[in-house]
Amino acid sequence: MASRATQVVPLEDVVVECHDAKTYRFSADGEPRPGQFLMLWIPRRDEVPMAYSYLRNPMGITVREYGDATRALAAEAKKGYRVGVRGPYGNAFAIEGTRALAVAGGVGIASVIAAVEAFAEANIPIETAFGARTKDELMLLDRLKVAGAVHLATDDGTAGHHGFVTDVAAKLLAGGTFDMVLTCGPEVMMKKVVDAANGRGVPVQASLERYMKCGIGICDACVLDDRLVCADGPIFWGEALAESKDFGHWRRNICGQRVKA
Amino acid sequence: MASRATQVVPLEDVVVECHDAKTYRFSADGEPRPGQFLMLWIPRRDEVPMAYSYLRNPMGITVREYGDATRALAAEAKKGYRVGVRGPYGNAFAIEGTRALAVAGGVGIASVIAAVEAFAEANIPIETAFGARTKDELMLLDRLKVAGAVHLATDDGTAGHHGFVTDVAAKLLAGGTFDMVLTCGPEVMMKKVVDAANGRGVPVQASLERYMKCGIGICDACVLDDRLVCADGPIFWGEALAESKDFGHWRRNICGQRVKA
Amino acid sequence: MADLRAEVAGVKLRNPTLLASGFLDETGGSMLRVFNAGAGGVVTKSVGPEPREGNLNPTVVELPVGLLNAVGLPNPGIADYEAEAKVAVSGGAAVIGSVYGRDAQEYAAVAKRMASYDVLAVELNLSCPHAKGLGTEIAQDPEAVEEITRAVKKVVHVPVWSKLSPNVADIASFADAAKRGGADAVTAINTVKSMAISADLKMPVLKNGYGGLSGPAIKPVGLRCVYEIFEAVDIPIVGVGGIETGADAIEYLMAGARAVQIGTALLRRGLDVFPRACAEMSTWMDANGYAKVGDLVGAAHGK
Amino acid sequence: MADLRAEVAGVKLRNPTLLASGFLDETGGSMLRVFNAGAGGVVTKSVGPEPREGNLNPTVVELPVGLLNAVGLPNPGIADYEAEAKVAVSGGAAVIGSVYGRDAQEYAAVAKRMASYDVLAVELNLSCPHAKGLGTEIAQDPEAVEEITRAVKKVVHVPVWSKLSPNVADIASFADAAKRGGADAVTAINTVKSMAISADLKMPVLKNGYGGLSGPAIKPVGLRCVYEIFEAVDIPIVGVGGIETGADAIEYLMAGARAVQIGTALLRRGLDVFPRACAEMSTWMDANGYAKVGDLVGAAHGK
Ligand SMILES: Cc1cc2nc3c(=O)[nH]c(=O)nc-3n(C[C@H](O)[C@H](O)[C@H](O)COP(=O)(O)OP(=O)(O)OC[C@H]3O[C@@H](n4cnc5c(N)ncnc54)[C@H](O)[C@@H]3O)c2cc1C
Ligand SMILES: Cc1cc2nc3c(=O)[nH]c(=O)nc-3n(C[C@H](O)[C@H](O)[C@H](O)COP(=O)(O)OP(=O)(O)OC[C@H]3O[C@@H](n4cnc5c(N)ncnc54)[C@H](O)[C@@H]3O)c2cc1C
Ligand SMILES: Cc1cc2nc3c(=O)[nH]c(=O)nc-3n(C[C@H](O)[C@H](O)[C@H](O)COP(=O)(O)O)c2cc1C
Ligand SMILES: Cc1cc2nc3c(=O)[nH]c(=O)nc-3n(C[C@H](O)[C@H](O)[C@H](O)COP(=O)(O)O)c2cc1C
Ligand code: FES
Ligand code: FES
Repeated sequence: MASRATQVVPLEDVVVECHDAKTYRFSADGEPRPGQFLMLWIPRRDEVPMAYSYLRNPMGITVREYGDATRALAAEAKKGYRVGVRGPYGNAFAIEGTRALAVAGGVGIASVIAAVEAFAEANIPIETAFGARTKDELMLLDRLKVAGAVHLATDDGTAGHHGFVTDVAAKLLAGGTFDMVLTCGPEVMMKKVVDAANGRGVPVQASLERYMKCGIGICDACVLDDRLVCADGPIFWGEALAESKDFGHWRRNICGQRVKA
Repeated sequence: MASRATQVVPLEDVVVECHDAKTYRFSADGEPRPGQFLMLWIPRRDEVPMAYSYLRNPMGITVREYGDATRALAAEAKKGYRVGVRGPYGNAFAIEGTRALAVAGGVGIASVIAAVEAFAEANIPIETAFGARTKDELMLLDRLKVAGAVHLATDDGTAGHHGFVTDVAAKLLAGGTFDMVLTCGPEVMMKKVVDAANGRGVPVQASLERYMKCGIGICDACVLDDRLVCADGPIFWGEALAESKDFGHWRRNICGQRVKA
Repeated sequence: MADLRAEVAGVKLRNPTLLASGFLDETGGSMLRVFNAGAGGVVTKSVGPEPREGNLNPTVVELPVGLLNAVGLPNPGIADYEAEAKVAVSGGAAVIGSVYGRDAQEYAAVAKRMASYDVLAVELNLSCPHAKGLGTEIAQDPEAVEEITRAVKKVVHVPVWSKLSPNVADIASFADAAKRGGADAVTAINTVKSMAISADLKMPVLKNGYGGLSGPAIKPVGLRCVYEIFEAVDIPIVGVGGIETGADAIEYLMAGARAVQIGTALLRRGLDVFPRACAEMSTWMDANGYAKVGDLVGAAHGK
Repeated sequence: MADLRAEVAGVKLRNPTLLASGFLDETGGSMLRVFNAGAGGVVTKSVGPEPREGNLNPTVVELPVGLLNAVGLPNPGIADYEAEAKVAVSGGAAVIGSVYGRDAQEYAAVAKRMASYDVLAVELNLSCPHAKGLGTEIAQDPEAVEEITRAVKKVVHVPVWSKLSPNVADIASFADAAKRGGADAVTAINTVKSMAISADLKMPVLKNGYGGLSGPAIKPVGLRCVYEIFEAVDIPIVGVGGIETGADAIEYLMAGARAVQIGTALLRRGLDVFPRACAEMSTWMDANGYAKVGDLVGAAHGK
């Protein structure tokens, strides 16, 4: 079990992606695949799950300043700052199909970016529909564009489609040529994407988020129905999600109580 | 460290070698080399060191019925009887030189037999001088003879030279053609062989015995000067033994007290 | 074919490998899944009177020799837990309900409610080493163990298993205290109080500082505890600590356990740990002439 | 280059890695060899008033997670040990003399004699978990620890280190007892009471049944004990339990130890364990800006 011991690593680079998100680069053991995640120990604060946005050393994670710990990290972390990482954990996106569409919302892009690149590397054409609240929050665009066409949406209309990325995705799906969809973002968004893809019979993979403690499939904190987001997921197929009672509706709070999503 | 866990194995064969010694065969993990030993757990009795007289599965040890535990083993053990083994431990005979002489006394043959065969396999001519109290105790002769010439001695003259094997060895060494000697047997015998070989400048390896507890170089029970018979030995070169204050003179008792050998 | 059925103080189990408390048992769905994967039964997460968040992360550290945790008893509280227990029980799982409390009354109240959820037995977590003020003292005070066990026995109709801590000088005296309190069985052991330190960060890795060690490192400790209790106290024992294989389980049974629990080994073997351990037990028993689990219990004590 | 010199209650050591009691220290030749291989000092085998055979074999079991032993305090007795100590001391080794006894008087008598062999300090083995009647009770009775320490302090002029058992509910209270008795330092920890069972033979593997676990499995326990003592009691600590690498040693120092002892890791690294651990410490200290060992001591307690 030694392979997934906590590794304390110095940050080699901190890149500001937008007003409330940064990418942190570091070198660690392990060979994450697209969509997998690590547990990020922010010393004295918390340990939280983060997707790998860069897979090879220096690996990277792209973190939105969301609550206490992520904000403290953003405030304190500069080159040389040390964090703990353990992983890679969870399953990975299946890189398959003949024409793929990635649908990302906000920092959800951090989870799909490596997959988008992997599709491109596997010579499977991939397009990305990417939405955010405002133009500034449209991160990692350079890498997305190298991999394939990018369709943007912003809530405030500062870039791309003025409105929801789900509308953009629906239109693209209606084109009928995609045979693989992947998605990561707010659960309401993913629910729409999954429903749309399922409705058209297109295979869809969604990367889910749940409150995580162990990250390794033992504590039951991250349960979705009777599956573990940390160990059976974080990526689930649309078929399974169609049967889920929890997806889009329920989550567990930190005490394990089932509460409205 | 898992590799040297105690393995409980059923005996696959029990061969009576003479009135007070038997060979026990069993299959176990590990790849012993000539001269190495194992710790033999005789359930409910004791755990004692034994040289491998057969190296490959079914491995074997040839045990003289000496004290309580070895006698109990001889009385109880038949095919299917279970013993514990852990090993291989210790160093091995160096299979080198161009013409070798093995000098064995009594059950000491158990420790050199595999080495004698290894010399033959390496196409290094080897002869064996083998002494025992009486003819019946001259064990494992078939294997010795396949490997090379065998010169016998018995205290009672029932086979070979009537007298000490050391006399036989001295005569052979006087021939002047051996450039490697190995020996195992009572310490007084080995002392003579080592002195003789050292005197002629012929490299000599002796397999020593000391009281052993751990067998793995931590408890200090088996110390010879400042070397451990279990870990630095059991095989020592004549050069080192020439400097030894203990060899042929002192041993440690079970309490660790230094007592006359 | 060896008969793997086991029995602990009247609780009948289809096989002797139970899910240990704290692993995939905060929710009914997970418990049912573990049972359906082949566990002989499942012990619930330890549930208390109120919902509880547990400790802040990091709460878990993977070490080369085992797992260190200080989750700190997160649980949804006994009221919400009814729905979870129901999913598992109505799905057919053999469920043992684990509970904790601050004192004997609280234990009794929670245990009573837990028993009403149709669990086969109640396990008292008297031993969690890291929840401050919620067990540390209890775990190390035989009188508290006796008193709590007695209070619970008064109000529940199902068998009561008292789960003991190894972080004491003499675990057998705690088994004896549990017995005096009326326990139907004891479970041994909970985790061993431990710590991991990050030199790079100059601090303990767990947010809580201290934690409990489980997995391979504690198997020799658990075996010793079960053996000691078996020698000293006439009470059924459920063994737990570092069990992964059928061989491990058999060693615990021979030390004196009537059934075993498995937790950390989920990390290495996943849910297959249960059917695999059972298959290994069965193969070994057939090869060695043991017809049923009971024949193994305490076998290492024969002189 | 980091300065690796260490000091424990006035005992100056060229580096903080000592040989633990029970390893290659029954004889003077071996102790000198270990010291010459690079250990900062050597602790002798625990020596008692009379020669003692110890337990019958098997006395040692190699487990995947560590070593289980019940050697049972074999030793040549304090009279014969004079010659051994002399070889090591006159050879230049820094020797700490470990002793045991049945009661305070015996401890004092043996310790007095040991001190006369020019050892730098005396370590009291108050904690051997397997010698029946020779430590089990002492190890678990703080008053005995205090009384013995006091009796020894009265008769020896060198510093006294009281070595504590982890097989207790609260090791810090034992450190406190040692301090009350006048101990100059405490050593923590001795082995963790454990057992290995052979299913094939239906019996414990050790002839003695119970034994003490050492090596990797107990490192998290030892770290916890040192950390706990450091928090609770103001007394120098020598850390021991599962230390193999420089990183392990640094973690112990940060937990609060001023020096460490190494035993079981000899199995994996041989005598090189000492120079290797020291080199690793030195490299890490240089890279992380620590000039001397003292700067590491207790560093993990800073909030
Ligand atoms: C598999 C997975 C991958 C993720 N990848 C990314 C990523 O690449 N980039 C990114 O910015 N965010 C990612 N997240 C979300 C990220 O974990 C949370 O934003 C982060 O935990 C917030 O921490 P905080 O302490 O700042 O917030 P807090 O103030 O502690 O809490 C705010 C909210 O953050 C979430 N959260 C807090 N702790 C946890 C936890 N232990 N597990 C899960 N959620 C938690 C909860 O929703 C909580 O309500 C991912 C989450 C999961 C489950
Ligand atoms: C490296 C080594 C290899 C050996 N190989 C063989 C072999 O191949 N065949 C063989 O017959 N004998 C061999 N011996 C000797 C064998 O170990 C003893 O004959 C055996 O231990 C006697 O055990 P017992 O209980 O019957 O005798 P006991 O009645 O216990 O004691 C009689 C004598 O046996 C010796 N002895 C007992 N226990 C031990 C122990 N733990 N370690 C060392 N010596 C002990 C002592 O000299 C003791 O005085 C070897 C010894 C060593 C050190
Ligand atoms: C993450 C985690 C959570 C645990 N939670 C509980 C608990 O709530 N109640 C309890 O009695 N034991 C709890 N335990 C202890 C286990 O039930 C078990 O006694 C211990 O882990 C040893 O078994 P193992 O080595 O098979 O894991 C927990 C252990 C771990 C690792
Ligand atoms: C074979 C063996 C013998 C031991 N003998 C003693 C002893 O005589 N006195 C003592 O205080 N500790 C003794 N110990 C305990 C060690 O000194 C040490 O506390 C323990 O092994 C933990 O350290 P480690 O993990 O580095 O081995 C012994 C340990 C072993 C394995
Ligand atoms: S976070 Fe613990 S099971 Fe998923
Ligand atoms: S037998 Fe223990 S050191 Fe050799």
